[in-house]
Amino acid sequence: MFKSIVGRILSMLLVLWVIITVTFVLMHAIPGGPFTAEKALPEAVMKNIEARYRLNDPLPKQYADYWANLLRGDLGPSFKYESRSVNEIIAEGFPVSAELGLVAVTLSVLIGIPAGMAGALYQNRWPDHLVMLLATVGISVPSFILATLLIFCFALWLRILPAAMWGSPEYVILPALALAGMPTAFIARLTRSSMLEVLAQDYIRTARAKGIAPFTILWRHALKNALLPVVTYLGPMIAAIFTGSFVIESIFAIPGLGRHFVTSIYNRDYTVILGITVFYSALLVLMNFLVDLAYLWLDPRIKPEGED
Amino acid sequence: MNRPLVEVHNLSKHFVIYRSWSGRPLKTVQAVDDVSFFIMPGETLGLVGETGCGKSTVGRTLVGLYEPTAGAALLEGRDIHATLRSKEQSDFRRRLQIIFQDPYASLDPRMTVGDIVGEPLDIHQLVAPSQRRERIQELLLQVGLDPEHAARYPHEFSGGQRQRVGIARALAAQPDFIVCDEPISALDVSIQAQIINLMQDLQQSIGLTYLFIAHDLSMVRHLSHRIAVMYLGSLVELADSAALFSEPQHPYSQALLSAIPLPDPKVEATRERIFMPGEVPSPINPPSGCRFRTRCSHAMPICAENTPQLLDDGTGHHTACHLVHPAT
Amino acid sequence: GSKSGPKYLRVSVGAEPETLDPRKSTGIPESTVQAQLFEGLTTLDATNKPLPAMAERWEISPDGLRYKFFLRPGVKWSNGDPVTAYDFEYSWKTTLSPEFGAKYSYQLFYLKNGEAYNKGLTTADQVGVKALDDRTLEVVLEKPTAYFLSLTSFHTLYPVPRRIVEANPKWAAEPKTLIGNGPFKITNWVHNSRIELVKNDQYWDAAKVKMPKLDIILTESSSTEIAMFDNNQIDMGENAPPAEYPRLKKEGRLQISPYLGTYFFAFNVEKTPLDNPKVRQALSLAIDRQAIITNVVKGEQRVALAWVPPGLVDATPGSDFRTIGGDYFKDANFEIAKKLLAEAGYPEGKGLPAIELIYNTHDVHKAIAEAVQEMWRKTLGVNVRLANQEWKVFINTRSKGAYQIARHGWIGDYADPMTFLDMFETGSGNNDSQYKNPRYDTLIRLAKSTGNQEIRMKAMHEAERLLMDDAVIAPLYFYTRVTMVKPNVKGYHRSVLGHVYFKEAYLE
Amino acid sequence: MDFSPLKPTAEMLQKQTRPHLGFRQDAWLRLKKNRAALAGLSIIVFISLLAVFGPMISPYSYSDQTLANANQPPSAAHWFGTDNLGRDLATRVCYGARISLAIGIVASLINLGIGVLYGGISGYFGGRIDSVMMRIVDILYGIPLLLYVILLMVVLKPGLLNVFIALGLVYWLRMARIVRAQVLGLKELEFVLAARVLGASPRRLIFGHLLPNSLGPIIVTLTLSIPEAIFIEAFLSFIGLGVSAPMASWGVLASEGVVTLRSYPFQLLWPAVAISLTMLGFNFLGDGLRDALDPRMRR
Amino acid sequence: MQPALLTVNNLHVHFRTYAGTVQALRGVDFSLAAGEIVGIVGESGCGKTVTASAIMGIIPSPPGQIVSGEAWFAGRDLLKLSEKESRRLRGNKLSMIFQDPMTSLNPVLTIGTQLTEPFIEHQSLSQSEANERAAELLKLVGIADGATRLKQYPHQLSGGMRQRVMIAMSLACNPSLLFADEPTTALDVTVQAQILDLLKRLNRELNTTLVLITHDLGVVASLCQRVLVMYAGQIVESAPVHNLFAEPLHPYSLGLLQSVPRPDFQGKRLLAIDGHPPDLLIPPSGCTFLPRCRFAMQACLEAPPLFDLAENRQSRCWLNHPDSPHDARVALAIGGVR
Ligand SMILES: Nc1ncnc2c1ncn2[C@@H]1O[C@H](COP(=O)(O)OP(=O)(O)OP(=O)(O)O)[C@@H](O)[C@H]1O
Ligand SMILES: Nc1ncnc2c1ncn2[C@@H]1O[C@H](COP(=O)(O)OP(=O)(O)OP(=O)(O)O)[C@@H](O)[C@H]1O
Ligand SMILES: [Mg+2]
Ligand SMILES: [Mg+2]
Repeated sequence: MFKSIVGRILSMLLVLWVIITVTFVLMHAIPGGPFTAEKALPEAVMKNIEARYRLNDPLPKQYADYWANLLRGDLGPSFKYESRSVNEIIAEGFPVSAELGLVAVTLSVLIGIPAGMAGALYQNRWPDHLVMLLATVGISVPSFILATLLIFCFALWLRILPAAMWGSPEYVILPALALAGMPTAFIARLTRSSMLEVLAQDYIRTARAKGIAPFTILWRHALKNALLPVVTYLGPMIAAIFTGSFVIESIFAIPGLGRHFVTSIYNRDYTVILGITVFYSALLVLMNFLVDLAYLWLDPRIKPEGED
Repeated sequence: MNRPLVEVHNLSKHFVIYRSWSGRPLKTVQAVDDVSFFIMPGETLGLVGETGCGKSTVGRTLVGLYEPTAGAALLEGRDIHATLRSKEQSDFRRRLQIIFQDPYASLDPRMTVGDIVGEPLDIHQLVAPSQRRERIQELLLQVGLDPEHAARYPHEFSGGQRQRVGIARALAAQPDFIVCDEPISALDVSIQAQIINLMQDLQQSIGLTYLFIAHDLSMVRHLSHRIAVMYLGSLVELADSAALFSEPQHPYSQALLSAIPLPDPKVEATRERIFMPGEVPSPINPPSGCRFRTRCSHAMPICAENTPQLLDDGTGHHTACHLVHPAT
Repeated sequence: GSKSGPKYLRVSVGAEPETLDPRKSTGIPESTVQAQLFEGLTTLDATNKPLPAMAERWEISPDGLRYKFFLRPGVKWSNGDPVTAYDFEYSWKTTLSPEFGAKYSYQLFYLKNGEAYNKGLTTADQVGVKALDDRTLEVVLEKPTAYFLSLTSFHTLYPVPRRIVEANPKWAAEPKTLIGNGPFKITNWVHNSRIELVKNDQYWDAAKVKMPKLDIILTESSSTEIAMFDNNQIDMGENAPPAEYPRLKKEGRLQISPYLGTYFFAFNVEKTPLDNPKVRQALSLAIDRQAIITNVVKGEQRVALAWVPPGLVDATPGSDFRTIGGDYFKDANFEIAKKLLAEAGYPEGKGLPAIELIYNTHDVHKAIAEAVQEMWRKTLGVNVRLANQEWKVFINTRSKGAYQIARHGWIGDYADPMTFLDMFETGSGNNDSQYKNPRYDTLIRLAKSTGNQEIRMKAMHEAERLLMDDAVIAPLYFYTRVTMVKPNVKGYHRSVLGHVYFKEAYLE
Repeated sequence: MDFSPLKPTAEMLQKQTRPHLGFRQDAWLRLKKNRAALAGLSIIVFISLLAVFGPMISPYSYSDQTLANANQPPSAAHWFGTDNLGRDLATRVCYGARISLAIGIVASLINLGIGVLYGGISGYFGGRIDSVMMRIVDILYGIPLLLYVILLMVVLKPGLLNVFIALGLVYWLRMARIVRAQVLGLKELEFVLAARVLGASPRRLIFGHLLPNSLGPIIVTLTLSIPEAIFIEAFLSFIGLGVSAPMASWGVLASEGVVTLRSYPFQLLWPAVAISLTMLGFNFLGDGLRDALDPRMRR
Repeated sequence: MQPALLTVNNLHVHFRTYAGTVQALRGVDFSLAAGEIVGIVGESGCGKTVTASAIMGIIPSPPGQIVSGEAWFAGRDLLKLSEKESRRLRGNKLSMIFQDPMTSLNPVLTIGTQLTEPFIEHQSLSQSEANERAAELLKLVGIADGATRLKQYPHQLSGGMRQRVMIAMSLACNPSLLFADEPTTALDVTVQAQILDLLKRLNRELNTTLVLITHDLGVVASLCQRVLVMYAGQIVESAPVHNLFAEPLHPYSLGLLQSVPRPDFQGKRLLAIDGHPPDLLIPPSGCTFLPRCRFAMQACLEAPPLFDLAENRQSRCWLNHPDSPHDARVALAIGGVR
């Protein structure tokens, strides 16, 4: 159903190339390098280290070398973590982040969409008000506050869940909840709003005339129409959540990829910055591609991207 | 003025409904296939035919909503699509208007009826701002709506009222040529009469030209100078309306005319219709040769092989049928 | 924590170690883990005196340049291989080799030709370390270095198992190949999460090791640590947020120990109006340090009215460099401060342009900066603008001298005042104040070139006085190490350098 | 019964004319009738007034310290209590409102000004233009925010303006994608075709038809963007962009409050309540606005 | 005469809008016998669709509101049923063909999904069985290539096809009462004839009661047994089809009949009724047709009652009052003669 799936893939690769290049330039443009430390290293020592990591090569050469390695699937060694490669860091961190992300996304979809539907169905009655009040609070409480409150409540006060760390399923609950809070609220609001729009349409009347139950009408006739903005939101959101949230992983001491996202930049760990950016961007571009495909399924009148 | 206002040359429009992964079309609907006709200034051409035969598609292509797959449509000798594509003049747009078959879907739900009707006025600055409101009310009145309705929204109207809003909007643009895609089918007869009278008045006073698509053949006959009959994407007959009604030549036209219901229960109770055997073929894979042959009681072997051409019998009565114009 | 935990110690040490190869590491979390996995020639006792460890005894030549270490018989790596002098030689030389690119290679510049080798000017066999046989290590120094013995307890000078390392350069990345000679050995390492250590039966002093297992938790977030501590997921942690100190203290779960470091504001002596010593003095005197300690940092830190922190021996054993040096001025001396500012030409701050104070983003630094800003405004009428910067940007700005006043802190690398004082030598890489004083340089050079403790200490006291009189910095407080720890954790000890030794730790 | 003939008179046909309300007037009327929207508006006005006048009436300034009074719970002297340096929290929260509301407003403007426009154009034109524009969005999404924020911090002087610039660079991407999706769905509808046939310019189509019909998601996205921006500001000020201490926005106050939650919960409570209240206001107003702007949704 | 299947009494429906309350139905009374085919004709906007929707129970509410009235069907008042009960009837016993086929079909679901739904909902068929039935239905309404069409979306069909899909959908469960709201407006005459035949067959074979809302008097003539004429939210005339065409008893009915184009009128103006219907926001107190009426009388300033004239003949016009002027009544009668 696309004019050219090949064209789209090429454009996605182009996007990745631009992202890598810009990131490469930016990270070298900001002050400080991987070995900048509070205690300045003697010049000679610094030289040796830079030679060891080939940081003394001219930037264009470093850039070319990076690409040469990247094309071979090698994201290079970490500057900060001796003897660990970026490939290893991603291979170890991603499954953890993805597991957490999957739970969080599932939660937010499974709670957010029905909550939004309930809001639309009972517009301006108490279920609607309740859902919207919760959603508003959910939107205004960011994950780091929610996480802290959850820890406070379930770990320190009720003492039924661990406060941090990673391992058995009970470790997933709090971070997943904290992570899901804002998306759930947002999805609920988006769903409700587009659902209301759809419910005013004539074809809903047709469905009612067929004697379909209100819930089935919502589910089968209205949801698909209303899902467009939700899916749009979900695309980049999934890419971001699956590659880990820095805040949540730090607070819960979860060994995921998200922690590297921010710390690698603080550390000026060039290869990790690039590696994670490549990984995340590839996922993002893929997700947005899937979202565009989903449009075609959600609304058959939409023409495939690039077609006119 | 002997030059046609609108000319259509070998127009085809195919819709792709399935594509392969590489984008190759897998299934196409041949909605319109090789259709040619012209309309003189101030003339009304009626377009009738089976549902789904491509009438709306012809109309929509004429106003530039669809790009033709092949062939061309000209307004005063200028290729409509090329001109529109060149973004040349919005004025060119204004001159070509359409009244949509579907009244509700074509009205913006968030606009008041007044603003909907006023939109062409705003776009083309047809009236001074001070006159805008008056003009809108005048237009609403013309199509039989209460000027008070200007402040209401489309969903507050009945089907027929919506249709009239669409008509008022098309008229507001002061076009030269209007494609009327079943403009009156949703209206009750008295309003139909009002609208038809209005259309005729406008034609007489400012020389409007119409392509009039309708199923109500008595209305078509009443309004049109010439009538074209379509079947499954092609023209099968084109003649003066009197000639067509008095002596339809194509078997499909004959069947069609025989099916007109008359507003008289006594007549209705006794009349005969020409029965068309067979199933309605689909434009997704139309029959070879003459497309009507599968339902034609006079079908001959040649009909399956040769596509009959739309030929003039010398009196301006064009027919595409091997019975009428035996192939040589 | 009323609930009792498991029968082993769970301790949070901070962030994920960059590496556990002792030759390469620089940070506190790393050295804390390594201190359990490895052992140097010596180890420091609670008073920072070097005790025999891998080395059973040693001989020092009278000129203080030549050391001979005799290894304890029967010391073994955790895989059972013997620890030999060759391992030490190998370890030190690789650390110094230019290709190896170790950040702390300069900790071995005391060795003869150490620096030259690191700069690629000479070869490895010229370096002053040599195994004479399996059990004897001979070390030749460039200059007499009084504190060299205590340096041998530092992680950069730990031995690595040569056989293993040569076979696998990535040996330190995997628990399987990470062989050490310390009281514990590593069994598991989940990056960014936890490191599991168990008692090393091959350790020479294994009889004293009571803890069967150490669970080391890795997290950089202080709120995580305190939550885990309160939730009985850890027994000990180093990073409780100051706001929680009073509560922890009340619960008897806070332990405060000295830490060899000074928190201070660095003045950029090249930027007006800070090029005027009187202005700097005025600013320094206008700080109420005690108020900051009691209300902001809360860790029972000591008011710093000098540069070198307490805890370092002076010339005579048992004496303290700080006690002998004494304080150089009075805390919160507002009257003098006002007077000095007036003398500098800015009575009540009039005519003084706004000064910018930069700090790296951290809630404690921010609170201190805000408090000081307010003190300066109130007492001196000085208008100070605060600007925070991301860590590496901050370091960059500070070391380039592109600032007026900057928050600073310095932790000693070794137990000698020099680790503080040579920082302000002209051209020193860490002289962020851009201080240039030939007299100061002479004193430092003098102290560095002699093994005579009397002369050394005198020169260093003198240098410190210069620094204080010129008010190059405004010292705020001497660090303490604040640990939250359950009352039942006993037997561990920590050095002023910040290392914790769990060798003899146990749970009551 | 009088069956004499009657001539239909003009006044029989005459009706009193009601004023012809335009879409906007009509919407305003309906907004006024919407209680939730008015409540929302009042909350926002109330908080804005607090932001403007609160610090003026307060006996304390946002930076006045009394170290000995640090971390006091709410009392008569300090209604909201004091912070770690003994500053009056009530004053600081009022003062923070200035910054955070400014951030919220600028974030909305960015979302509306850039995001909605960008998405509208991309969706409307479709084809190649859409492809290129969406790939640019992908690129901006992909480049780590922190990198250019640090660069900005180095290049520019700290201040609120930089926060605006940082937000302006990327803080419209989600809006753009959501609007685009909406427009993609809408533009095939017949009423858009109808307007096209009338010769409506792309501008008219986008602003007159497509965007008004996408209002629901736009408003929802907007109301989400405000609190998010408030906290992004806290993050940016962590990097060194943003207002310098001791001024503090709600986001910064809340981030600091989280750290001391255990011992001094009120330090988190007030900024959090302020943010939530504002959001409640914006949400009520947003929902009311959406309902008011959709003629099909009545009562 | 069979017993009444549906009896509607005094139905009032209002729409609350911000501009005011639109009194869309202002007292509608009629009854339908089982197996009857009744046509409803009337000016557009007079409330035909609202009448059908109200009985179906699908008036959008808000803004719509059934103010008063009852609709007895099989011994129950449809207007008082719970949502659940009325849902069981809808699409099953009661069915409706909607006027606006494009917007009445869900644009994002395939024809197949929408068409099979009643089977699955009311007859618990499996999807594949339902698909089969759906394809049969499509064939019944004259759409070829059903298998492909079922997989298509509404926007890919022509107007007439959509309308036939709507018809097929409403016939799915063999309803006993079917409202057909302008079911053939988008159809060409041959297909229309086919559909009308289909409806007739349904009526004959299954005794389905058919309410046909249409503007096409030809269709009325060919199909209906009885006609209701509506104007401004009320029924103004009710008559067997022959009688209406022969002698309309309401000036509006006469106007309707006269507006139809005739062969001999070719090129001339049609006889339209001038003016427009009243604004239902503020309906006039007297006869609503008064301003447009050729026969206006003083009495018309008062609202006329529904005069019961003969069996099945009713008219809401003062001309039916025994005292009304004779010549006017004659004029009305003559006007009705074609
Ligand atoms: N949702 C609504 N809000 C306000 N008014 C409405 C609404 N729906 C219908 N109306 C009004 O109710 C009246 C009756 O409408 P209805 O749809 O029944 O007309 P109709 O007889 O079916 O006309 P048509 O033949 O044109 O379809 C109209 O005047 C219309 O304006
Ligand atoms: N967008 C589209 N995609 C695919 N097929 C289409 C599309 N639009 C129309 N068609 C097909 O083209 C054919 C002609 O449709 P068109 O709407 O022109 O018919 P019509 O003559 O106007 O019929 P009607 O009288 O029923 O309105 C039909 O078979 C229809 O299914
Ligand atoms: Mg059509
Ligand atoms: Mg209707």
